[in-house]
Amino acid sequence: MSRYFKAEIRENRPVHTVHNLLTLNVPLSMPEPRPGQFFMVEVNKGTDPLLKRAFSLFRKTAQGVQILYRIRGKGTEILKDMKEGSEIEVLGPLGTCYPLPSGDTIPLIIAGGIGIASVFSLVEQLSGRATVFYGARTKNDLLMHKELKGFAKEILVSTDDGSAGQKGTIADSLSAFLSRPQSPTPKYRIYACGPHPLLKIVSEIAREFKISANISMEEHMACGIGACLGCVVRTRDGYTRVCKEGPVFEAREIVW
Amino acid sequence: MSRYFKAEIRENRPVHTVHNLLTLNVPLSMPEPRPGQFFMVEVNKGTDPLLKRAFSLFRKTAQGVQILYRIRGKGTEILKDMKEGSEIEVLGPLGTCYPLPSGDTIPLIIAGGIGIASVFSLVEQLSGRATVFYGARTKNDLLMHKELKGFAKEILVSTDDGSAGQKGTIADSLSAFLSRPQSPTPKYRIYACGPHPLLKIVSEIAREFKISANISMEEHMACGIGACLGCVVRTRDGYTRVCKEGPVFEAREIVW
Amino acid sequence: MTMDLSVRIGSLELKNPVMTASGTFGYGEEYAEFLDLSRLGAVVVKGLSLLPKEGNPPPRIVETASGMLNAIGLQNIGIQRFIDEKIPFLRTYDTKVIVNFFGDSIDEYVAAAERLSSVEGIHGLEMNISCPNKQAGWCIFGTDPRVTAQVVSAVRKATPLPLIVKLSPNVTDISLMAKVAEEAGADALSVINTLTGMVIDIKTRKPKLANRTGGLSGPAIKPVAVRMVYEVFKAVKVPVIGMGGIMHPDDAIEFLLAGATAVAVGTANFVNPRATIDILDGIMAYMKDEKVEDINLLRGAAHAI
Amino acid sequence: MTMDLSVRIGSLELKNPVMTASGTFGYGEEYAEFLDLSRLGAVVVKGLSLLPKEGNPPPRIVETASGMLNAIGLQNIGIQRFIDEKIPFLRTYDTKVIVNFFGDSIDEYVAAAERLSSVEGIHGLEMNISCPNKQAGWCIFGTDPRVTAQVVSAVRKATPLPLIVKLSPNVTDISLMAKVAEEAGADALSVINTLTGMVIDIKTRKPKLANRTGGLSGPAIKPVAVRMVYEVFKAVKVPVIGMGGIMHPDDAIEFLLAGATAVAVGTANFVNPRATIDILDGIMAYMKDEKVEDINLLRGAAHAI
Ligand SMILES: Cc1cc2nc3c(=O)[nH]c(=O)nc-3n(C[C@H](O)[C@H](O)[C@H](O)COP(=O)(O)OP(=O)(O)OC[C@H]3O[C@@H](n4cnc5c(N)ncnc54)[C@H](O)[C@@H]3O)c2cc1C
Ligand SMILES: Cc1cc2nc3c(=O)[nH]c(=O)nc-3n(C[C@H](O)[C@H](O)[C@H](O)COP(=O)(O)OP(=O)(O)OC[C@H]3O[C@@H](n4cnc5c(N)ncnc54)[C@H](O)[C@@H]3O)c2cc1C
Ligand SMILES: Cc1cc2nc3c(=O)[nH]c(=O)nc-3n(C[C@H](O)[C@H](O)[C@H](O)COP(=O)(O)O)c2cc1C
Ligand SMILES: Cc1cc2nc3c(=O)[nH]c(=O)nc-3n(C[C@H](O)[C@H](O)[C@H](O)COP(=O)(O)O)c2cc1C
Ligand code: FES
Ligand code: FES
Repeated sequence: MSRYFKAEIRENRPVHTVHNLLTLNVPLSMPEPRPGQFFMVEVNKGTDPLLKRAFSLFRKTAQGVQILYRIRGKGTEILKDMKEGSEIEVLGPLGTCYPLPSGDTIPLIIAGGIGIASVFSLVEQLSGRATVFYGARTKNDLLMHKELKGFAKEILVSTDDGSAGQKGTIADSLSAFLSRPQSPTPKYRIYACGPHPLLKIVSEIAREFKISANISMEEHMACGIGACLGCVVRTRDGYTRVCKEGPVFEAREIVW
Repeated sequence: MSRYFKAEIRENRPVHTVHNLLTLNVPLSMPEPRPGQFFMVEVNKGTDPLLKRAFSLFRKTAQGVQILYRIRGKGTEILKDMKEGSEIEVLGPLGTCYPLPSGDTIPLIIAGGIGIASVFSLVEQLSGRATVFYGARTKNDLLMHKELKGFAKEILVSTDDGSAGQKGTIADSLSAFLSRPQSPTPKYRIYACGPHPLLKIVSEIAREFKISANISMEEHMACGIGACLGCVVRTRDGYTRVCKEGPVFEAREIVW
Repeated sequence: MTMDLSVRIGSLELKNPVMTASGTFGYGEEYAEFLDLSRLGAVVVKGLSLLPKEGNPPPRIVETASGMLNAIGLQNIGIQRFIDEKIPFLRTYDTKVIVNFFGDSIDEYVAAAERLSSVEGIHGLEMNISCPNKQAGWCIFGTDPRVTAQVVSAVRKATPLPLIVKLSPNVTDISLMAKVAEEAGADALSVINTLTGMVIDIKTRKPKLANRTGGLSGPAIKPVAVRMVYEVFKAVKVPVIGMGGIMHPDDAIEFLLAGATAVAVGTANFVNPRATIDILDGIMAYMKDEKVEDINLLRGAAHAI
Repeated sequence: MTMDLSVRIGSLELKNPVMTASGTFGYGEEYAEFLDLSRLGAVVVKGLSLLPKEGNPPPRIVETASGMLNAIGLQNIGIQRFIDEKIPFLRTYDTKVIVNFFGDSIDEYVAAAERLSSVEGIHGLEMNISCPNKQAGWCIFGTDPRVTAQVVSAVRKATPLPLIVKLSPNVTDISLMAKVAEEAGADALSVINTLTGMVIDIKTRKPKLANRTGGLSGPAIKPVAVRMVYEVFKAVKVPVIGMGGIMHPDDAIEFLLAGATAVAVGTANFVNPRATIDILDGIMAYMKDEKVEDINLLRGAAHAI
């Protein structure tokens, strides 16, 4: 039962206008979570909302498991008001993780918006090796940018309005990066998390440049453990569960 | 709109193992509540539980409107966790009040258990005139006994186990009180709130001794303002709304 | 931006699509202290019968997850007292008054409709057919298509007023019932009435409602109601009034997109006596945000492929 | 106090009345890490068809007030892979394995039932008749009594295993459907499957589910489910398996009092993977408190007057 437990809320504080950082005190018996995995988190006691919410592992620190969430709908509205010291039910870690790059490979990590929550711990684990493409709407929407700097080799920021970094999308910036004349061409591996349209473009770029890519998909979930078949995406094998065979997939597997 | 407003929670503290005292900061435009009236109080934001809960006016002080509630089911479980400073929607004051006794009448006030919540402010308003029959299961279940002493002429306590006052029910104690030989027999008026079986016996005693009695009834409520016809009790006029024609009824009107 | 909120229910023009659901708004006067009734598209009053009706014994109400069951048993003061005591008050407001009514037999339905048709201040009738049919041995007028056709045709002949038929959701095929009511002469359809449910007290081991079963309303039933409005919109040409679990403006808009011409707010009135007005204001805000100039453009939009 | 929790579903004896609801417990193995499957009365697996089925496009799930809609579209690995890959695992547990199955035609139902009947480790069959009937022009096997009678009779002849028929709640008269299934040879009835519903996204103005409609489950539907179990219990002699919104022990007990012999836990598994065990423990605590020595004494107690 080590993947289903009650966790005490250590901290639940705003890190941005509409983003909170949640730190959970988890039991020792919980398996070690790996970058790309996620948790199903209870957001309230009654039956409305009914289902747990999926949140990526943001970081695991000495304090416990951290989750970075955007306050968006009913569930996160309630979650943000939960007090430190209260207990919530958690299921996890769940799903697949980002496969680590071999030693001679340069990891390119793409984070669109709240997608940073999923890849942050990967950047951390690759301490100093990863080039991060980080996109947000405005400068103000860049989350955890300062913290990220400590772990990344390089961060290429794009914003929609040009208020920080390049004006434009990270896909443009990735494309430009890969198109620079280089010889010999280094070996890359792409990791991406963000909105579906971004993931689709990143997958196309990866195919064009013949680079392996792992992308983290999202779909509405009920169980989180492969039982309900609710969270499928279309892959070459047909409809496949995001919570079990994903959330991290080989980009070439996905049928867009 | 002065009977529908948002009220800030001033205080929401335990006064007993499973009883809380809630103090609400109400707007000045709210009509003055009278003993016997009640409020419909929002207990949560989502839709489960869906309906507001009815609570009697316990007291109105300089701090605002006070409600004394027993933590019993889903609604009160959530209410007890509401923090000071948060705002809840309230409808009220609603329903009928206890008609005050004429100057030469001795008010006999019967409170069974949480029924004290409804009659406390009547005792207070009758400062020093009322004889109170207060029944509870054990000594430990007597709520606000000390506070009551300041306002009552006399308090006759009964407990089921004899741990305080008389062993037995307040109905026995009322019956004994009225059966004492007295001449001339004083003029009495009875006011009662408590569980239905108690109210029924009190009504019978009142009839036997030819004393007018006002009793406060309870029924499941949805709207609190007479629209849904959900809260009826049987009276001589047929099914009658507790929230509108009650909660305080002439005992002789009720068909048990 | 100018915005047109007016909608037509048969020959009746409502200034906006927000109505009250019968049985949840009393006779209107109970809510007059909380909102301006003149802002409403229409007020639909508690179901009336020719003679007063006592209703069921209590408890009549029980809460359920995101909903409630009621077994009021159609208690009402009867049509005559309604006309004498309630209509004069309602006539002082600039809104449409729709009278919900029912009978235990076809004759009673007809007599009620006739009596209501000659009263000034009544703008339309809503027939509740989710009630027991004594003539046909306690089946329900609203679940047997042949009986539905009979009773609606009979009432149709008895009244010149716009006639709304309120459908029961407790049927296999709501489109069929809708078509039957349309053919029998309904000018509009109300979708849906309550779903039949029961709650049992595990301490007493008895149903919590004295009547045993009751009607489920509130947010719990909204997905069923939206689906039924969507199906009925496909099946008929007459306007549909959508209801079932509307608490917020978004819910009302869902019904319009599913195909409703107007919406009725029920259980929400108990939770928030100003719910109708909040919903109306929210619909207007949505139209402004989405640059929708005429509310009728939203109707059935979810049917586009 | 000794307590007897065992119940009979036709010729099948369950050690206790707590089962899983099809489609909410995968093939059992997904939950094996969270609880001891041997403690369950029975495991009912995800609905199977003769050939694998791809299911509907996503989104397949949407949350509603105290419930959820699903439109999985009966995705499954097919009977052969189930037998090869899942049964060996399930056979290592001391519980009854009930296979939920369906077909697009009567022939497919019969073929599936035949194939499943000769497999060691399968103790009973549950027929899902809430699926489209291709032969009869896309009506539903579970809503037309004549078609229901036909398909159940055909399957009855094809299998010697205990046969449970799972009824759709989307009907006018659930007792009628129950009687039809009983007469056609069902050993037991599962009541209820999901209610059909829809949610519309007011931003995109389209239904949120790719399939447009889906099945409503969870606490929202419990009052309807309890009422239907209550009605079916009155109408038939065969045992009823109650389900629909059971989250807590109290909910399960309500179904027993309404007339269920056993209960199935569905959506609750998603919220709490140990829900079945918590419910079993809670039923035992209730029996102890209430001094009920045999669980069969609770059955239908709410029918007493
Ligand atoms: C694998 C995975 C990892 C995720 N990681 C994060 C994270 O690290 N930080 C974060 O802020 N959010 C994350 N999400 C999204 C998160 O699960 C919630 O969906 C989102 O926070 C909105 O929930 P809500 O309750 O506030 O909104 P509501 O409007 O109440 O949501 C209603 C329902 O829709 C579902 N839903 C809504 N939007 C989405 C979506 N985009 N994807 C899937 N389901 C959705 C909800 O889960 C819920 O069932 C993740 C989702 C998945 C599937
Ligand atoms: C006029 C009136 C005055 C009241 N005054 C007080 C008071 O001062 N203090 C206090 O503690 N309680 C009072 N009550 C009871 C109170 O309204 C709640 O019913 C009770 O607190 C239980 O609510 P819950 O949400 O905790 O229980 P739940 O189990 O969640 O209640 C479920 C539903 O049943 C209803 N319900 C349950 N028990 C009763 C009951 N005995 N009477 C009516 N409805 C019930 C609830 O209102 C709710 O709709 C009063 C009731 C009425 C009608
Ligand atoms: C307490 C109550 C009483 C009702 N009485 C009637 C009635 O008299 N006639 C009628 O046609 N519908 C009646 N209804 C049904 C409502 O008008 C409405 O169709 C149903 O409640 C669904 O809407 P809601 O979920 O918004 O409440 C009643 C509903 C409730 C909750
Ligand atoms: C995601 C999901 C998948 C389901 N799949 C099936 C199925 O394959 N066959 C079936 O007969 N019922 C299926 N059901 C219906 C359930 O078995 C059950 O009857 C229904 O959900 C009501 O119970 P609940 O409210 O406890 O979930 C499914 C339900 C859900 C939520
Ligand atoms: S969420 Fe249930 S299978 Fe993925
Ligand atoms: S609670 Fe609605 S009429 Fe009394």
